[in-house]
Amino acid sequence: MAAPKPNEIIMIDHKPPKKWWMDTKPTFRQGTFSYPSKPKNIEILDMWNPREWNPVDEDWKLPDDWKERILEGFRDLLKKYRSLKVFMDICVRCGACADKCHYFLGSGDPKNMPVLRAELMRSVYRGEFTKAGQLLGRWAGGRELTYDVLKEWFYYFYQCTQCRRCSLFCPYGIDTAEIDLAGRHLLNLVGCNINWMMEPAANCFMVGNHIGIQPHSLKDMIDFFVDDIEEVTGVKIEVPFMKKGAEILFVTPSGDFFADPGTYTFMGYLMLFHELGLDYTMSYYAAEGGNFGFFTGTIENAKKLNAKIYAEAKRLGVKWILGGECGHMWRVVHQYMDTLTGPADFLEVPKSPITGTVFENARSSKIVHITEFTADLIKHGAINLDKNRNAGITATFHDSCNPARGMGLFDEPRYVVKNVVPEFYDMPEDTIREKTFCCGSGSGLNNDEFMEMRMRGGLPRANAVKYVNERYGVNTLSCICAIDRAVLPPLMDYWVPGVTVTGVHELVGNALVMKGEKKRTVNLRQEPIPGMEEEEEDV
Amino acid sequence: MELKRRNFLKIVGGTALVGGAALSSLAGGEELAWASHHHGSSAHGGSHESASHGEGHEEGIMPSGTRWAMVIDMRKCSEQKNCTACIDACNFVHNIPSFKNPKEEIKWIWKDEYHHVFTDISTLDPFVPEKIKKTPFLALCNHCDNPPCVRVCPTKATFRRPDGIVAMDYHRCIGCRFCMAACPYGSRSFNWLEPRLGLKGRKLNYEFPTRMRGVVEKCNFCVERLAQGLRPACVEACKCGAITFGNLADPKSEVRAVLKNNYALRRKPQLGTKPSVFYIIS
Amino acid sequence: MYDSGKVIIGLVIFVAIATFPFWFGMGKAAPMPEPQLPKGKKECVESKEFMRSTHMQLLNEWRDQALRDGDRTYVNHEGKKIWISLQNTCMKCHDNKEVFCDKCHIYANVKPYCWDCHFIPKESKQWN
Amino acid sequence: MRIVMPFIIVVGLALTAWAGWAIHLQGFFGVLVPYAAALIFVAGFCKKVVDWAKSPVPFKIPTTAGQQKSLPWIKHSNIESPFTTGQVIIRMFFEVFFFRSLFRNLKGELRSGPSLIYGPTKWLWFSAILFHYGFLLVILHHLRLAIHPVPCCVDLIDKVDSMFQIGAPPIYLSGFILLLGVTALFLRRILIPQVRYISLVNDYFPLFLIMGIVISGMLMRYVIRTDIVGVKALIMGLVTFHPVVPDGIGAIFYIHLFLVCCLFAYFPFSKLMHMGGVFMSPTRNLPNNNRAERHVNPWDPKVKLHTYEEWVEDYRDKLEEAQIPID
Repeated sequence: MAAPKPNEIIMIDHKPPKKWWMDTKPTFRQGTFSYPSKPKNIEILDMWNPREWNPVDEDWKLPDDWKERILEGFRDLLKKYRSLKVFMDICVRCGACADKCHYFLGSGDPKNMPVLRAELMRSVYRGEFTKAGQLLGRWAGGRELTYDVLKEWFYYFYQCTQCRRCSLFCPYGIDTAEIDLAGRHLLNLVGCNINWMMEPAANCFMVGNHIGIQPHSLKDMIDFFVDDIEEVTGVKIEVPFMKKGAEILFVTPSGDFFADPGTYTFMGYLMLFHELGLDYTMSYYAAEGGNFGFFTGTIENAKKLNAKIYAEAKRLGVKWILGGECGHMWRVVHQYMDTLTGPADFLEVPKSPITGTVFENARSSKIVHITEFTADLIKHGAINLDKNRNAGITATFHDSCNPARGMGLFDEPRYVVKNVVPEFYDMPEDTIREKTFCCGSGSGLNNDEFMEMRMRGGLPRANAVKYVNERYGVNTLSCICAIDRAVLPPLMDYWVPGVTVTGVHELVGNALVMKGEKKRTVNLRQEPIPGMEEEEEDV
Repeated sequence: MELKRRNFLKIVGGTALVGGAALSSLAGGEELAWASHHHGSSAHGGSHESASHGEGHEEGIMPSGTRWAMVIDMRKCSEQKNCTACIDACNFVHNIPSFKNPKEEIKWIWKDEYHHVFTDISTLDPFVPEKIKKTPFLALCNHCDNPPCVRVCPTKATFRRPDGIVAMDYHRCIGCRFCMAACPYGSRSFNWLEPRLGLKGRKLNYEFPTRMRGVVEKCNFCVERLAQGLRPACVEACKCGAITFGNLADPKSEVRAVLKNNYALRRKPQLGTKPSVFYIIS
Repeated sequence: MYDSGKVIIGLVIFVAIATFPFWFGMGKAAPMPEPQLPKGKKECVESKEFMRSTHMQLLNEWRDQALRDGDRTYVNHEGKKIWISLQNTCMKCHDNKEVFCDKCHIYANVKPYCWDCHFIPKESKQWN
Repeated sequence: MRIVMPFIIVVGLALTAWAGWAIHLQGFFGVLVPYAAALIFVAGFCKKVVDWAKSPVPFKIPTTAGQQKSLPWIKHSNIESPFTTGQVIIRMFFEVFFFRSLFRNLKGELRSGPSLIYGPTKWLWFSAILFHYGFLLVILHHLRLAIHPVPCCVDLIDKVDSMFQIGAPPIYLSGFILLLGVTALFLRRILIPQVRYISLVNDYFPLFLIMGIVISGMLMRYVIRTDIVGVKALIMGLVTFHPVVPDGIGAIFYIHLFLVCCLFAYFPFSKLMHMGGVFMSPTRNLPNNNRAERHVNPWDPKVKLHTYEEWVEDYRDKLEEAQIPID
């Protein structure tokens, strides 16, 4: 679906309307909401109220006891999550979060201010669960959970990418992602969920990757990669799958198998591992690092998907796990995995077989981020890199929200990128590292029907890219997230045409000097490398 | 620990205050020049004030109809060699501490050399009789008609009373010492030390308070005595009648009579401060 | 993960701070001070109630009136004229700071700087 | 209405206290209400915190605001992304005492181009600092009325606080700082359109209440004075559990006291609980050592996995055909 033109979108008024927020209802306008889940995906994941329905309809085909279900679920979450309970009580509505949200900046919709997004739920908490709210209603900031409130929840809880930029600026660390996850869980209880997260989750659960490519087809795709790598480098590599007793299990988001430019990043990993002679394996069963189940807010879904990684590591008998470039995968892997599906006591503390570095920071969960691994290699001089093969590239780096604010991974990828590209410029300080802006399409919102909001939400990110593009001639936006690689290209085309999106390991693959390789004239995208194409003609 | 606002101000506010007040003193300087010019011209034009009260004496006639002034007859004073009666009386009445170190000294009324007291005249005119050059002159606050110290004070701790006396409100003084920098006569002293240390063993006047450390002080023309209908302590103490005190605004007053019959000087007249203390030299 | 230990420690600290005044004196009563009034004197410059709540304000006004306006006469509510002077009016009757001023001032922890300059009547005979 | 109503309520509370004084209910407003308020405050606060604490922290979810601890040659940002408990304590110290997160605040502005401009904005932080530290100092200098003898530390605070002795009694700086802070917070709430839009009665009421307290307190100190010795006697009576109601304490004191009591009694049921909540926030009070130290979820959900065996059964033919090894 096409979004309106940039000049139409840019007419953004950040001033709230006259009518107070408790008196307004959302309009389900095409481009600003995602389509509901197909019933089969809900069934596969063993969730609630599978049915065909449409958010623009008056009737959402909810079960009769929808309100009780939600309130019961709400009470249950409050018992389970201190975060939610505290966050329901302590917000002082100072407004520090308001202009931190990319959706608010890009849409001006006041309910996209993190504080109001949370108030949608808090008002119900006060109205239904506190004495003052029950007695005084609005005078105590409370309201009843009505059909309209539920619709409002659906609209706005699926307009948050859980990027946690607001939580950074909140004086009490109130995390809208926590609230949004809780809200989505409650919506799930009555079957109000969106297909673009349910279907990938169902696919990951059943097949092992989010597109649902069956193992034998995946094998064929890997063979294509091997052919492509041979064509570019002249080196024939092998990709070990389901190899028992390998030292390392490599897990990456499955987006890297299917869609450009993630595929080039995937080729980068394969080349690197081949060059190192790494004893590793991948799995068709646990082929997905990303966790669409997490986005549903129903933690059981996250666990269903995440548990496959440790299970497979155990079955294959590997020593430790290496994780590819992925944003939300790493939120789950770093902050949840050990708790959710650990302990990984059958694995060993990760140790790089090449440099001997022990990854103490991963001593319990036994999973290392690929940029930690590669940065360590580069630091030890364990690989030969030739920046000139990335000639013509002036790169910047987009910190994906989850590795940024859920992990603190800032310097490792930058170190890698700076070692493989000739020129690197960071975007303005207030838009990178922990203050990074979301791509606008995270947490399962990277679907086509949501394009207008994606372009709006991506505006702050794109704008920062535009700044370095105009000032330093930056033409390449590197990132370490599969969703970024999928959604940033259309975002760049929309706001900053001419900027290429690439994974970090695509750049590594290009720069990597391999044993027995032929003269490289093209990069992994099979585009001629500036300054090297001439020589080929000579040969 | 005794934490006093003055100490605190010295530490914390020092920089800010210095900046601010330096500005105000600069501005004050300009105003001073303007004011004296203005005063002069209005005097020649015969303003309403001078017409009603002045009768030829143009300046500083307050609405109160009083302007206290003092005439020191050096002819009489210089005859009394080593007499310190007036100074002693003042020191006692106002509990003025004595500190040896000239930097820490507190002075209300004191004796100084001719060329210190009349700096300008002594440089302009080197042919002053030797006798006068050697005469110790009494110096004190001049209670100027146009006092620069009042203009620079950031807290209005020093102010001009309706009767012309330049008074100090020690409660308000924050010890910034801008007034000391502004006073062209060196009439003000700063309490570097606890004043009561300089009074040890002395006979005290329990009717009058002491000061506290960190404030500026100076001659007050004995306002507390004037309020009771008494003459200033120094005037009363002078045995030879060298000091005349009275209301300059009253044409029938003693000071006016003395000034009418004698040629009197004031200190640094070119500064336009218009002192209320007159000296009869010879 | 409940961290109940940390929460309990936190709450104990909170309760300790919040109830500090209750346990600080361990319930020891601090009787209301009884300042000694000057013997043989029946009335002050104003009524007892007025002086009790407003003496500081009166002194303030006196100070400005005497020092700044040069007017040393105060007319009280009964029309009586009083000579304005802390040293020579107030302290002539209230000639003992310890049994008068200090009683309440120490109780309420009010430490005006009067005595930095003005003589304490009793002390005045002793200190040098 | 959201603004006017809480204002009227606060005025009403003040009038209630005044009426109580006028009909000689000093015992009620001077003894019973303060005891009740203190009890509600302490017990309510504890109950709320215990209530929070009854829910576990299932996952370790710190918001990382700096470089994680990973490779030894990469500089670890140990306060913004703490790895150890000690580092968490430092992070919390900066949060609680210096409002670190608010200090980070930025203002985003959309200019034509389009171009989004960001710049630091410290007004909210500054107002909050004024307000909270003003309040803290005000509470501390009130201790002189609630403890006897007054210890030297309280005395010292008092001296610093009252260093401006322009008149008698000396000016308490803290009161003005608090008034400035609360006014700034109120003004930004009504002047910034977005903040006004999100504000509830729950936000205006405490602001008006605190304003009422500050104003009544200042009136009592500087304008409508009352017998401070009687006030101390009343308070000392309360804290020593020998309540007395001295005669001659003015209505202004009872108004001040009643508003304070209202604030304390309101505290545990309101957003003011952020005072306790800031310590309980899992995005701030947990170390970012997730992969190094395992965190346990006490209600770890049991889920039915799609196991390897089931998966193999689903795709056996295709796996065999593609010669993918099977267990």
